[in-house]
Amino acid sequence: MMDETEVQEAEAPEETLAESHVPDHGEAMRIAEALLFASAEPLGTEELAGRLPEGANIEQILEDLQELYAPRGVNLVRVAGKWAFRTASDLSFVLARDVVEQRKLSRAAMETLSIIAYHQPVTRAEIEEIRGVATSKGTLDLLMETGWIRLRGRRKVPGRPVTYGTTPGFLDHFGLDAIEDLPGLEELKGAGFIEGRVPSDMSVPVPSDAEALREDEDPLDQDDLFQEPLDMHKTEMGETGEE
Amino acid sequence: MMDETEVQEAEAPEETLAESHVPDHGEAMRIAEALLFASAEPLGTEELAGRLPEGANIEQILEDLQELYAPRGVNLVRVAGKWAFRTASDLSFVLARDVVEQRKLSRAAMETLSIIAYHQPVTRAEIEEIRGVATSKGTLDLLMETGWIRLRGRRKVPGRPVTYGTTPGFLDHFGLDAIEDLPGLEELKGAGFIEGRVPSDMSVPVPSDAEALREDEDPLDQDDLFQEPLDMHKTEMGETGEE
Amino acid sequence: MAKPLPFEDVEPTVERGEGEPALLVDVDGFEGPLDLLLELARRQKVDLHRISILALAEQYIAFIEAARRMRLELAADYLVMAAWLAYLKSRLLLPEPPKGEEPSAEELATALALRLRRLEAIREVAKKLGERSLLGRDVFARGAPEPVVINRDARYEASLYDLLKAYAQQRQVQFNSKVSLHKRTVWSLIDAREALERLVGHLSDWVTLDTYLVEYMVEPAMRPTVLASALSATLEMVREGKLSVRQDEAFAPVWVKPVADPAETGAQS
Repeated sequence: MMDETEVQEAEAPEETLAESHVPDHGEAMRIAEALLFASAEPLGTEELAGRLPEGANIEQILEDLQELYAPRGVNLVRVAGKWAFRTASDLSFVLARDVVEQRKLSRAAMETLSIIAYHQPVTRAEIEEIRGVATSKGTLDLLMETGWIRLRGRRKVPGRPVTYGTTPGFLDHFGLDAIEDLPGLEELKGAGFIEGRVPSDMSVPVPSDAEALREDEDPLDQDDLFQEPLDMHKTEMGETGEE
Repeated sequence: MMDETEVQEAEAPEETLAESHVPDHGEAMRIAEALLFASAEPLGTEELAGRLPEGANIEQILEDLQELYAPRGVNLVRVAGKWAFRTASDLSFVLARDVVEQRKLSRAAMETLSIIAYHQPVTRAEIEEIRGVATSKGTLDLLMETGWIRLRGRRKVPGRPVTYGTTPGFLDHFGLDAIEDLPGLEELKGAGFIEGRVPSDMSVPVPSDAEALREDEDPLDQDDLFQEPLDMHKTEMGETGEE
Repeated sequence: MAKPLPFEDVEPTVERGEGEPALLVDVDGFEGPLDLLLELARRQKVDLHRISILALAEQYIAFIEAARRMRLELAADYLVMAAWLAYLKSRLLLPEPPKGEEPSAEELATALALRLRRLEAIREVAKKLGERSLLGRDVFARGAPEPVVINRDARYEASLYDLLKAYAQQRQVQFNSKVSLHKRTVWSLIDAREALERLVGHLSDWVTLDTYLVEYMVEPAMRPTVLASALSATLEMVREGKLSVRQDEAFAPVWVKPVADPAETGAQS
């Protein structure tokens, strides 16, 4: 027993995920954990970095946390380019009971939302073109209300129709890191359904929810912002949070 | 990197708390974790038990979870006999956000400050005498809040009014090396701050913010220090900055 | 184009004056003619790439006619589509005229097929999107987010320029206004009385009042008020029996002397 103790002391220090890298990596991980856990909203890398100790390796911390939580009931996921803890998706069956009457989108609304997501920036006329039926104002209003779509700008064509796009809240709700992660996007592109709309000499023929307007978009008029203050507010919240 | 991988693989399998006891103890732990995370309210033992798989050992699960999260940035805590995840108490600082609000001083405050700077040590009555208007308590409180002025002492006259002076923080903010660097009458004229006819009997005192009390000043009473704890604190902060 | 289409006379009967297009019949729950066409195309049980537009057009027209026989009110959209399909059908059946400006019937048919495939594709992805693990349905965010405590720290901003300007301006203004509104300094009766009581304690013989008051009259402006108040106070103290006062002639100095007996009490100051 006695001689064993000496050997024990000479043992190499435990190598855990937390204790490697910089001296206070473990502490930085705890802080990141606390921040992410406490917040209902996803946090951006910069937001996190600003609150972590000087010199913390934010990428490594997030990677380690993601690994640490991967087998747990709560996972660290990347949504809309930000980080958030979410309950593990395989446990939805236990949690579904908590859902306070999740309003299900109508098929028309879901289709309209999809068209906006995959074809953004897109005008109402273009949505109707694809669906072959008039889109009621109610559908767009409802989608605006969800906070998943926003008015982007106005297309530089006669009539200057408003263009629609998705918000970071859309990505968050559908568990997408970026708009490029939309399911089936590659197939749609492959079939030429995305390219079809954009003139070949125009910008990249992929959906974009980027903040910056496209070449064929004008900024919204001041009036547009006042017409739907609630919606615009939501969108802006999501956007500013990105920084 | 390459050679490291081999070593990693040879590592002993991780012994986690989750895999012990009943076959699905780990799964029950995950469920409890998700439930506790997603719940808006702390959950009671019975509430949890009702949602966990049949036969789950709720006490053991909670104990294991508590142990699992004890060293982490988020802890499982018991509140009012129920259970909830909470940010580790030693990390509460990370949830505090400091917002710096830039505020401009009112003209009254600016004038009062300048009189204190030039005429210190000066009493409120003297400030009022120079300004020709009553000085509100709010103005002086606000100036105390800036950390630029401090209570110096009490004038040895009936009523023992408090004397005000500037702090090192004042010099710091206004980029002055010493209070004596405040321009005199001639310099003020030269710089165009005083225009037109200057009254012959108008003079500008040579200010002094010396630490030592003047002959006509008594030290502050003990009470003065406690009356305005916040302000005194700030003032002291400013002073320590000098060292 | 050539012959009158069977639906042209139907269209005007469709109610639209009410401004309530939603009330018009949604044929069997189809969302518009394109949706109906897509459903019919699916019934061909072939790949949409190889769909026969001609067959599709015939099926659509037959469907609409059946609906009309059942006296269903059809939304204008459906009738317009039926008319267009009838036109397309006739174009497809007739020999193609020499290439003109208009797109050929083949091109129109291809465009329609493409539209159907595009609608089908977007339906597909919409379904996939809805099948994802949705936040609030399948995955959940923190139920009780811990609020961020906001510590507001007011930082005051002021420049040396502002400071000097504020000082110089008010001093100048104050000086100028002081000249015009000169404050009257008054030696009050109380002041005079206090000074006299001190005087009484030190005196044993006659002294002119002026000699004693000289220190209070350094400023010439103070002279009248000091004299007036001192004299009043003197007379008051005479009445109380604390002082004796005499004046040798008009405008001569006023002499005062404490009354002997109560001298001790007067000495207190």
